[in-house]
Amino acid sequence: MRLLGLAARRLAASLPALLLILIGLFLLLQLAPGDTVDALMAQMGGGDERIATELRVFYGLDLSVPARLGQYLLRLVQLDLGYSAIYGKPVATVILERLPATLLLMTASLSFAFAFGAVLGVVAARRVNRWPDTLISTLGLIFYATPSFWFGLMAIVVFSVHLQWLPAGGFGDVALGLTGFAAVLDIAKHLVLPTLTLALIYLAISLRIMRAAMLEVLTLDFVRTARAKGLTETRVVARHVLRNALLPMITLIGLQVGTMLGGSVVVESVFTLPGLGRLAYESVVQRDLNTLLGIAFVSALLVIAANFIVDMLYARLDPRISSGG
Amino acid sequence: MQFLRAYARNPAALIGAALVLAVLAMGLLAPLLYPGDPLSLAGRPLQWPGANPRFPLGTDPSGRDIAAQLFHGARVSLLIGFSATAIAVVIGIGIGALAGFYGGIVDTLLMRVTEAFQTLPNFLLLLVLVAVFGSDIKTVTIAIGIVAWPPVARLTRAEFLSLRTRDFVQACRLQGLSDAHLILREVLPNALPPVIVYASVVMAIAILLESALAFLQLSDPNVSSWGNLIGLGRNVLRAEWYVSAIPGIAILLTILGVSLVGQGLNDALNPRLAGR
Amino acid sequence: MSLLEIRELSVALPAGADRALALDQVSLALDPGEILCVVGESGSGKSVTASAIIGLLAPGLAVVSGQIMLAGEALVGQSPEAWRALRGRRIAMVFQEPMTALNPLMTVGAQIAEMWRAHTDLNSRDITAHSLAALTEVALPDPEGALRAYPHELSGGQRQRVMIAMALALEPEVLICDEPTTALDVTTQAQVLALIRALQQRRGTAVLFITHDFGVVAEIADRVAVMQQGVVVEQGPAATVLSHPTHPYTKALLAAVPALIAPPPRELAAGSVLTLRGVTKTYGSPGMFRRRKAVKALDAVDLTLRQGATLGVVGESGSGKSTLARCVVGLLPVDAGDILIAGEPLPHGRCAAAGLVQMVFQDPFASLNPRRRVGDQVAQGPMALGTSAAQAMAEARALFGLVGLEPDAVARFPHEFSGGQRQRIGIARALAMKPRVLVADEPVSALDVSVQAQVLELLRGLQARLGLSMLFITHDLRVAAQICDDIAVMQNGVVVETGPIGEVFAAPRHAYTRSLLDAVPGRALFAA
Amino acid sequence: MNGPTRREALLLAASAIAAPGFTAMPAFAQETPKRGGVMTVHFATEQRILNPSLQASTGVYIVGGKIQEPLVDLDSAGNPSPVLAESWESSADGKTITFRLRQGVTWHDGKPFTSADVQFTAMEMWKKILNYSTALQQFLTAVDTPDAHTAVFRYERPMPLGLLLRALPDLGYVSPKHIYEGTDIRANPANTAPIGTGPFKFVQYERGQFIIAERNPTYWRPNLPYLDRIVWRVVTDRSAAAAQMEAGQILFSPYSSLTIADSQRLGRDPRFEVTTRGNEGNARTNTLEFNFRRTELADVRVRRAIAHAINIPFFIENFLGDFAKPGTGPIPSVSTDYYPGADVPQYGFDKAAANRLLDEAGFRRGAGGLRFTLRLTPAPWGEDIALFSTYIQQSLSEVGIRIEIVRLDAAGFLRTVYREHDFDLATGWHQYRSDPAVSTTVWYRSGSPVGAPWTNQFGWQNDAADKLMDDAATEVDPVKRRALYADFVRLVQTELPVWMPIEQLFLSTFNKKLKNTGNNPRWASSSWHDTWLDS
Repeated sequence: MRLLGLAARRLAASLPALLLILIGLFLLLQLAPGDTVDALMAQMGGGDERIATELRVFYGLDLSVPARLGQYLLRLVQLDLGYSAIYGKPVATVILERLPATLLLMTASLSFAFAFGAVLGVVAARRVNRWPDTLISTLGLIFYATPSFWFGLMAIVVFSVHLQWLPAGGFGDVALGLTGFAAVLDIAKHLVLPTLTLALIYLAISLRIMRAAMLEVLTLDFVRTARAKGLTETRVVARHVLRNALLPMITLIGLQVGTMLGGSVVVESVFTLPGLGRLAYESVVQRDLNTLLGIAFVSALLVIAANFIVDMLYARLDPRISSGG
Repeated sequence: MQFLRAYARNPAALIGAALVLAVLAMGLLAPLLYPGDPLSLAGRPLQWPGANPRFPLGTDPSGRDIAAQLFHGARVSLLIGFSATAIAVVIGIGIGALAGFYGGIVDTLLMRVTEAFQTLPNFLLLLVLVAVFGSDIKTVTIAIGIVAWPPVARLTRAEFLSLRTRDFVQACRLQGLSDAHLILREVLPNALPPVIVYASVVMAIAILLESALAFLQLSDPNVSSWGNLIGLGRNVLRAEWYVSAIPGIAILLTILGVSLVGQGLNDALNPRLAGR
Repeated sequence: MSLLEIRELSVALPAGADRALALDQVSLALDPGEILCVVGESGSGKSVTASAIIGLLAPGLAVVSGQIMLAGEALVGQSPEAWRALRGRRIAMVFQEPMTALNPLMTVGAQIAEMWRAHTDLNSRDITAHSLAALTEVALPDPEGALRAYPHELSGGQRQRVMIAMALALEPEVLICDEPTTALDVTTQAQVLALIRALQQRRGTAVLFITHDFGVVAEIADRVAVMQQGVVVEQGPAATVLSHPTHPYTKALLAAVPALIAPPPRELAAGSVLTLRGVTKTYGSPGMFRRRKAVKALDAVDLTLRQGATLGVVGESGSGKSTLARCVVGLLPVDAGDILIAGEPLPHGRCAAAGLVQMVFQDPFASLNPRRRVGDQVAQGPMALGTSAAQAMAEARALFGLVGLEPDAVARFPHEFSGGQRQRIGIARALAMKPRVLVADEPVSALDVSVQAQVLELLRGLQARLGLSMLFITHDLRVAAQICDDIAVMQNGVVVETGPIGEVFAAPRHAYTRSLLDAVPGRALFAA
Repeated sequence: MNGPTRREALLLAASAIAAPGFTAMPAFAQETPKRGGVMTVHFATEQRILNPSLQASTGVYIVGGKIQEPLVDLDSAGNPSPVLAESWESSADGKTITFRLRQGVTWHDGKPFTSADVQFTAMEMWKKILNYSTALQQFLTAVDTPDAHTAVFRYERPMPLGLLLRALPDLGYVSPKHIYEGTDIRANPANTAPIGTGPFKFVQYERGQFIIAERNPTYWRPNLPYLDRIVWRVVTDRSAAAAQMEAGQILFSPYSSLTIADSQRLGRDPRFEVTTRGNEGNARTNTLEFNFRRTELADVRVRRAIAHAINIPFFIENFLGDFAKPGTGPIPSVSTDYYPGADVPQYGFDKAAANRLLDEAGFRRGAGGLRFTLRLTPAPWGEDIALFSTYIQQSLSEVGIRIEIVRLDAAGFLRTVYREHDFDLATGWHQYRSDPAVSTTVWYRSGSPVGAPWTNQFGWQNDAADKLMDDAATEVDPVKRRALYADFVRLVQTELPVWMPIEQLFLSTFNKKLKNTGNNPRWASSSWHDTWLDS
């Protein structure tokens, strides 16, 4: 019950931002040159004016902007995301089709970045200013500075073109008609490069944060207390430093879910993954307003959900939060 | 002076400064070394680096000299980086300062707007802005500035929140000084160092965002940006991968330089944390 | 042979520090069952001594010569593993800050249990039993509850008891206490000191007690070592050193300790300049989503500051005295009641209020803008009220002279000044506005005792010369005794007793006032 | 970028008839077809729907053309061949056309195929919704169904049988009435899960990933098809598609969907065949469109100067490779019936002439050698368009015209150029569809409604040209008609309202394991019932 209340509170607090986003995007896209029917005409390869006019009526584009905005919001209140002009399906269906790839990619990248970032950060902090630290920190900086799409392209050149170890793109080899474990393995193989590509910058960030947090925590009084107790350094780090140093890392996750979706636009484009990021890009190009707004809505929900999970984690890790709230 | 000395003690920061200066020099030397339009047809397309002594870095799919584009691209990347950062920092500081200094309803309103911007993935917003307002270099720069300000605002706000109740600010209140004085003379100078350090992050992000846009062929095609070159190279990636690889390394080194400078600034500004 | 012997120990500071050695040929000896107080001002090297003994010197510090012997065993040069086995088991330590010395994410029980886990093979049940016993011994009210509690659920005094229980868990031969009571309120400090003394006597532990406070020394020490700039300048039995110091530094330090007896009352003109009537302030109004417990920081406070007098407001942390100061200067709005300066409520306009009341802040490092010249910071107030820049700067220079600084120092930046000097600048800044009332919020608490004396002297002198009316907030009854004409004792937002300071100190009427006075350390020694 | 072939849309198969360039169809060594196997196909341009009776574009045919069937298709010689219609005849006045339908054909859901399906599709889809067909069928008044296997089309005005038969392979796909009747046709779920009579049955469509169709065991052609299954893999990234071709994950990539570099590379690889074979019906020209609202461009000397300034043979040789050739006008050389030959005004590369013409027009070089600046809006489809726009920019800067490329997405391009006319130069493709009257003269005829894409929105009007176009459209004598179009080409090549300097056919890339490929002029769109896979 308390959990539910907390979730509801988070949601309520995010509503104004969500509304701002939806209305802002709606109005912004009205200024774009061309509408979804123009995009459709281009896709169809032409057609006469009558078809265009009929399509505009069919998609409700003949109504005034405030009327359409009002309609959209009204439908949204009933949790109806509307109908996608370009895909010819309800937006909810279109998004649900694309969600798994993105979620999988984001979860994999985030876990990878978080886990390896934490480990590398700890190693660097334990050997601060010695060669392992220098090496890890330099790597972190280089990872941070690498444009993800470029890394993806180069990874394709190396691992797909020359070594031919991993597929260059896609989300699974449908032609093979795999099922069960083989299919999972196949998807995993397809996700290796995209995951690495997307995770790269987050790996750099989380290793940096982890290292800094470790160093920060290492200077705190209770660590000195722990040492004064005669604990081994390993135990000091494992029992006292690590958990405290994880707190900023967890905050980081919440902050990065939003940007990660943006990053997946590029990565999904490089690896031709059927995900939400590419859908977003396509819906912008195709002026598919309903789909774009739907994605904004879903991504906002994702961010809210991620922050909620972060809150939960934080409360579990930090007793001060749970008793204070 | 003391700051400079602290900065110069840090070898990584010096490497960073050297990288940034090198890119700057590339940009400044571009018109001397490669006079004329870097986008003009220079020779047969897709000549490998070294294959033709005239083109040490080869030619791209449109028959343009990659070296010339690389040098001219340095100007574009830095220009976009600096301008977009300036825009983001000005917006961010403005909003963050007002929200942090006044708190209450002002803070709530401004932070809701900031949240909205942060909830929407910034690259997505950038795509929309470019689709709506076109992709010439000015629009792209402004659009990047518009999507990059929220973290600056949050940082500034946090600094202002902690500084506005500091004793020296309170003392100034008691001296009868105006809010404008408090914000501009007392709080802002003390809030700036972390913001300046963060500006290097914004700049790195700005350069990355522009190159990602260019990679998707959504940036200004009339300037020789590194991202454009990577995007062009994508079509010939399998055989002529150098077209993408070369500008990618340039971006990497530039951002590396900017990050190192940022880190050096941070260490020099917060000596307590030096060596972290 | 002593239990713990420090022989000519020298510890180097990192290059670029203000001196080469943190410790210079320090020799100390500690016998079983003895409490040795190492006393000195900040920077004297007393904490470095403690760290060196336990083998946890801060990064950058290194022993360059000398030896530490524990029961005949040389410690300097031991392997890290040998040091580790020693720590907690044979030498234990209690730190200054109870708020940060415990891991916030672990229960108290788990943190105490680590002592046995690290050094013994006991099973969990035995460890729990031992932990409980340890907490019981330090007289925590609910030891079983405390085991399960997280540090933030305990008060500062309770945490310090946990720290002591933890330090003594394995019955170490040597206990090092690094300013263990400095962060505590005076009554809690008295209790903790008593506890340490009692435990030490019961177990015969040797205690090395680091402090800056001669009052505490007088309460607890068997022997005293006085340190200055990394050198032990004097050591000997407590009674001897305290009553017959030989080294001039020791003498100066002792002389700077303020007496608790108030000077005879001064002649003052009639009439009051500041009146508080029923002032009430509540923190933590319920928000939309987050319900906080409302705390009454001020509860119907009535006070009067006489013209030209100093009204001291004393109390422990949380008593509301700082809130009171901020309400009086208008930095915090009050919920109810009136604050009248010269019979009028404080005007809303910042400029109009500026000439009526000014404030001197506690922390000399936080109260000046580090990025602006100090002269500008003093002169900007009058300039905001319309004084020309040249005249304001001239006044600032004059004020600098008045507060005992070089007039030319106006062009310098805050970091070029020491804490005491900054506090002088803060006073100059307040005086520049020529206020009717000066509110001083713990103006000397952050200063070393010798500097403290100088600043108090300055304030007294200024008051005499300028006829200042001062509201003086402090937690230190000794300081209050030095400067106040009247005194108000606050507890939990309520003024429990007011009156001329001599009367209140001589014959406290309220039980709380009595307990405060009783808890002042070294009272017996420094009474005269 | 989004699909290069988004708009490389229409393959009005009729073009094949008028374009006998393909007649030298290579004779295949007769191998014994093998049964079975999965054919994987590159699907670069995902469409809103898959039903070819509702949308005429290559992206629909490439999938829907295997599942649904037209009344008529083209044989290997490019002649109409019966599919769902077994025979046809026209009344003497041309107002009644009767189709005898094939018997014993069933829909994939088991229901029989009847004339009611043809009637419903023609009246509700071809006449009302299907693009290009709405114009073709605008005078269709009714389809009578005297029996279950006869459909009689009745027209208000005469409909030449030849024209209809040319159009029907693309615009004559039949949809099942029992699925669509009484529903909102545009939103019918069968639009993305089509039900047809074709050799393959729709199985699954995962948007953004793949489409699967499997062998129809009850297909009316006995023992066909050979393939077990077709999988279309959605690969929008062209380089990735080439990689998948090389890895054998894709066996066929249609409609120039690979990058030029990859096409050339795969063409040298013995495992693959890169060819225009099977795309003979599908010629296009690159365009350079001038906006006459710009005073500079309204001057014919400036337009000619621009054409003179661009070295087309160099561009083709260095950027496009072997599969393109210089164009000579709006009617491409594959259209032998109407191609007037190269004997019309041409604008070869001649920088001096360009400079002279510009000087004569009064646009002398100013500061920095600059005459004036123009905005060039390239269509966002096709790598060659992007390359061409860059090349135009490079070339024109040599004669003192600065080009600013304005990059727009598809919707923005159509809106900006054809509705808002907010451009100076535009470049894209003109698709030639069998007869100049279908989709070529609209580029020149004045009076086109504002907003109609790929029509004369340039502000050019020439009464002589309008008259030539109108006369030719109604001229029944082929010889006279050919002469009229020759005059037309001569005139527009003189006036140059749109310059069409490059002629191309689409490329198909096959894995050579695939057999019986490219054996008709609209092969990628056709049903693949006889295609087989050599293991």
